[in-house]
Amino acid sequence: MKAIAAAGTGKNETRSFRMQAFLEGWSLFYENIVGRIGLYLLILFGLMALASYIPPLIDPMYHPMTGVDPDISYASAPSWRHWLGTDNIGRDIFTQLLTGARVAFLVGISAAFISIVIGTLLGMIAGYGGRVLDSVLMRFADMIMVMPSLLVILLLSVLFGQLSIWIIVMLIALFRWPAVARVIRSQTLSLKQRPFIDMARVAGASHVRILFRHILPNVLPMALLYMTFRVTSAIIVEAALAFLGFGDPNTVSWGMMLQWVWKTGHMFQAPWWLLPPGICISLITLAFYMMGRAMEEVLDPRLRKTKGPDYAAS
Amino acid sequence: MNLKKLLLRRIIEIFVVFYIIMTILFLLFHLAPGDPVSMMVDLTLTPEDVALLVAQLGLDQPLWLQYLYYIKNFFTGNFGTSFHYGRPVIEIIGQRLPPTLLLFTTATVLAAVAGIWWGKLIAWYKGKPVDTGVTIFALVCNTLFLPWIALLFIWFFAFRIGWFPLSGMMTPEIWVNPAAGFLAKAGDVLHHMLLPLMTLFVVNTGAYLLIMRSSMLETLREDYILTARAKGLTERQVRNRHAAPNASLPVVTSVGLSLAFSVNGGALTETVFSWPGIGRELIFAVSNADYPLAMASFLFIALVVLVANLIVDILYAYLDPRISYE
Amino acid sequence: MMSDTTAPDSAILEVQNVSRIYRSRRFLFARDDKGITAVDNVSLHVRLGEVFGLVGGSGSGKTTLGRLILRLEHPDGGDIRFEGMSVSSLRGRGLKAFRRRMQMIPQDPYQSLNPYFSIYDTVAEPLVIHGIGDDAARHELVRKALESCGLSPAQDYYPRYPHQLSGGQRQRAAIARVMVLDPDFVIADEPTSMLDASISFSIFRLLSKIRKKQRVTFLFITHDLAAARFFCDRIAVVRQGRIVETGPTVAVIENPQHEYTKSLIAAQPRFSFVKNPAEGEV
Amino acid sequence: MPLLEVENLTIDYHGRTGAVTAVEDVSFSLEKGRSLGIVGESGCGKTTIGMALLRLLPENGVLRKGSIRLGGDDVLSLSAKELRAFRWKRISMIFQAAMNALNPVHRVGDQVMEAIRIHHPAFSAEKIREEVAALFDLVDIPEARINDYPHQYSGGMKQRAVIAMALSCRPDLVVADEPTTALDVIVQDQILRKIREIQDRLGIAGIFISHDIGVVAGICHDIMVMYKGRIIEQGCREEVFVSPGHPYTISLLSSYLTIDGVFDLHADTAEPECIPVDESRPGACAYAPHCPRADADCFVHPPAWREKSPTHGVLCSKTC
Repeated sequence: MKAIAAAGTGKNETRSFRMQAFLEGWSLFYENIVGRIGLYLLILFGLMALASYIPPLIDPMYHPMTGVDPDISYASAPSWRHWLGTDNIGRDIFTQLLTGARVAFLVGISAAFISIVIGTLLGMIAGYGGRVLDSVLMRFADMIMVMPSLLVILLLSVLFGQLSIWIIVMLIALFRWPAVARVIRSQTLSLKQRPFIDMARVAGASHVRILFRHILPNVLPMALLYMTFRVTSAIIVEAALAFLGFGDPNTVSWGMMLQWVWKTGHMFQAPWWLLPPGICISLITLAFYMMGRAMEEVLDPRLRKTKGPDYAAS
Repeated sequence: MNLKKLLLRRIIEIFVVFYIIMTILFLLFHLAPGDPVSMMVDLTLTPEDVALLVAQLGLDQPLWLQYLYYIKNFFTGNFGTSFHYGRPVIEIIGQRLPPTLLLFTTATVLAAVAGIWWGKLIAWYKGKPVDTGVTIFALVCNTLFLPWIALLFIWFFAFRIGWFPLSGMMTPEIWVNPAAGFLAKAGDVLHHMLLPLMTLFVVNTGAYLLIMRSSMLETLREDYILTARAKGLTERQVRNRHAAPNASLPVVTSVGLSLAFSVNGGALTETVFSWPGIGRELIFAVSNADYPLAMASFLFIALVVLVANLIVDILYAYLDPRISYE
Repeated sequence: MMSDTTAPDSAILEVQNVSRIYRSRRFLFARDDKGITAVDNVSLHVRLGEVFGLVGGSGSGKTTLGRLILRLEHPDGGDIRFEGMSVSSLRGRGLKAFRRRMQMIPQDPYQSLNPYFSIYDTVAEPLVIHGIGDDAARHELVRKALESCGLSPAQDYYPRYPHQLSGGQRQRAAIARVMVLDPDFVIADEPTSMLDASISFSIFRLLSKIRKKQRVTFLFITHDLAAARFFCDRIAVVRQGRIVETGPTVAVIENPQHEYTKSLIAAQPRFSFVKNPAEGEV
Repeated sequence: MPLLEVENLTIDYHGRTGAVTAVEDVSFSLEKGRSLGIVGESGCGKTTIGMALLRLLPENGVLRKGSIRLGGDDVLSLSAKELRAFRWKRISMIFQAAMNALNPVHRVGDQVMEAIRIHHPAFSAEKIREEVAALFDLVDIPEARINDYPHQYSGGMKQRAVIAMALSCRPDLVVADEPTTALDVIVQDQILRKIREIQDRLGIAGIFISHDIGVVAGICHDIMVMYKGRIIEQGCREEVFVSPGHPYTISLLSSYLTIDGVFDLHADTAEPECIPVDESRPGACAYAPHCPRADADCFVHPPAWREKSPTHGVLCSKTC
């Protein structure tokens, strides 16, 4: 089928809807200053995460967790040896900061991905299934949504004892899907009203075919958009947990760095220690959020334009 | 009128949701591997103490009976005794709830009102440098990591320039002094509250501003806005009478939806500022394995969120005639 | 495919006392309202090979009736029989066979094609679903369908996407998708109401052509009495879920019995100032 | 002197990919108390003209050329304050999709009163209330419904309320953009009759914009047919219907289905819709690619305006 399609006219109007939409969207996105800043910031953090593998190779003293500068046993200010100074037992803050980027990406993207998958599937099923299934799923989603996720996870941490980073990821994902499900459900509901779904049914398509061939491609852009928002919230929840002392003790995250400054009482004495992790958490969430907002602005008018002919002949 | 019916329905819903939350919590804590006592209690207790505790908590009873007791205890206000304080949990909750309500309500209302107000104004400058600037600033505020900005505020406003106390809610000297009047006491609380309030305000307002802005832009495309302009209204009249009331509806909804999220922030703020509220108490109880206190604190926080949601719903119905006059 | 033994006036579709009531459903809190009766005890039959028109205003229930016949919804009462089989009892394989024979031409060409499907995929999808032919045979069927609907050369349209076509072209593609299955019965729900006048007329002509060539039975749903006059053999006038009048098109329009039909005809735009509008001889 | 004079109106829309001309070199005039119908397919610029009369073009719409005069006043040179006083008092508008023209959070009566209050600040509250009651009476809405919210009205009632609002300041001219599109045939007929009746009674001039030539023909004295931003035919309705001059008008009319059959006036109906064609050259006749009469000339040279009668003109170089 594809081969035949490709045999058509070779003009650029043969580009698929997806491709066309992507190129159009990309140019709109790139025009948007907010989106561009977000993108650059993300590239910066990506480089940081990649660079985090380098320092321990140079000298074991640069290991973010176990590396200790043998000459330093107090929180030292930035120096040539330690670009951002050290913490109170002589660990290199710059190395910790790089590793934190890795953890943030890991937690943010994996938790967001899981919650997007759950949210999209449940949202599609609820919206398409309707009736009792819809009511039950959405009531359930509402219930999770009115729970303050950070505090619930805290409470649950009692059950797990010590939280490992993967349990944190799972818990965040489990408590952050409802917003996605709600959006995807309402999208599915409006798609279900669109005649092309009726047309597919009239043509004899099965429910599975309709869900995955007809509805999924149409809700996917929205799901991706929500993924960027979920990434920010996952990073924030993980950082807050670590800040409160419930993080994975085997991983250095920015939240945990902040906890160390705070708990060791260095917040008034060691600004080189207090500032970087906070700036990083704030900036990485800002970056994802900005990307998301720019994407939203790209997606929104296009969704609106498909409603019908514009009177303003453009 | 139908508003009453709506209200009744929402109240029943809240009861159902709350009941389900209670039940899930119960099941989690009682069906999880290992019994809660061994999870919560530190190793210094003697076996006799543990046995006593087990009996005290009713953990030797069959599960269904424990469940019934659990429900009954909630409605009779009997949450047991805090391991840490050695006092009835309900007493502690009673002390912790008012400061939370004070801080949280003030912060939410202020942030929502300011967000709606500024969002309305900024929507008028769409595409201008002011708009881009304010949008980015709001985004930055909204994504600031709350505990960190709280620490910075303490460091700068309390530690460096000393305008505000470092932490807490009251200065003991004033409250012990019998001569201090109501005004002095209220002023003291306000003095302590300003910094946490500012933290929450800075972080929350941005989100509401951005929602209001995009909601305004959406509303301005409506035909009735065109009609209002065609009628000869000034831009200001169009904005205040025709655009803003409609545009603020989605913001009200999102205030409701973000309440749970703001509660997270509230708990963090309370912790950093040592504000004696229920969020800080929950975090404290979890850290100290104070099982009865943690459970009860959580249930009350959930209740606060549910009731706040109800209030938002009522407000919405009041603002949108399509709901109250169906 | 069509059985030639059936007498020309035998009914291919029978609708017997069908009702459909919309109730607001709520989980936990059922409303005690009576609901809205969209279709109220409607009976009609459509004869093999004819064009039957359902005429009514918005909210008259004509679209709902179409959806009931297509088994997109279930009636709350009554029975719909397609060649004697009860439509609502169809399941599995029987339903699929029914879907192959009864098709729908949609109202809104902007909404009725999946934006992520190329025109080839759109038209070929029914063939894929019903497992008709191999790739080469499908290719041939799709080409024929597109060309018979005025989209030629068909190859030019294969790789295009709906947003790259004009409204009229989209509607033609939607019709090609329907005709590729060679259905016996087609429901056309306001197929031109979203199109500009001159384009909608060309769509009418296409439908007439198809009808003559392929001997399809049409159920034509419209709000426009003039369009029904142009296209239908018999019509039923629907109002508030009920049929108020039915009969041969010319008879109903020239000699209306029911008050509603009369006012409907009176409300039609007329051009009395034009001395000699052509007498309808189409 | 005519009430409304529009001359050489040219309007562009600026988009991301450059400017698009939506209305090009449009001139027409309208006498007091008469009504003009503007017909054309979606996107032909008819709505844009309506918006321009009230200076309500969207931000990206630029009026490049031309003038608009109402009763001798130059509309385009009004100051912001004068413009506010001008709007509704001199020209009011019934918008496309009247369902959305009423603000859902305000009572219908209040929205009508608001218009009166702005333009007659001296009126007492009592006087304004009387005016509104009279207006609602005029459009047959019971007085008891004045204080309802829009969602409590049916579609036809909303439309009538919008008409009442448009008449509230007794304007010289009412512009109605697709006033009945979403309505039922019967309701549409009632509304059109009502508009016509009120217009005659109060002596208000009207401009009716529609894609449906039948709607326009029923209520207008004059008809103006537009295609891709230009007027291609203009004349009183009898002239346009009986002896249409432009091939586009002919195709519109001959594809118009009436209850008595088809308007089969001319045999040469074009069916070019599906043939993918190259656009004609800029400046040349935009309809040429679809036109059965077109020859090579039409694709190159701009079409000429031909007067068939003092009141009837056609933008086409070919005579039939």
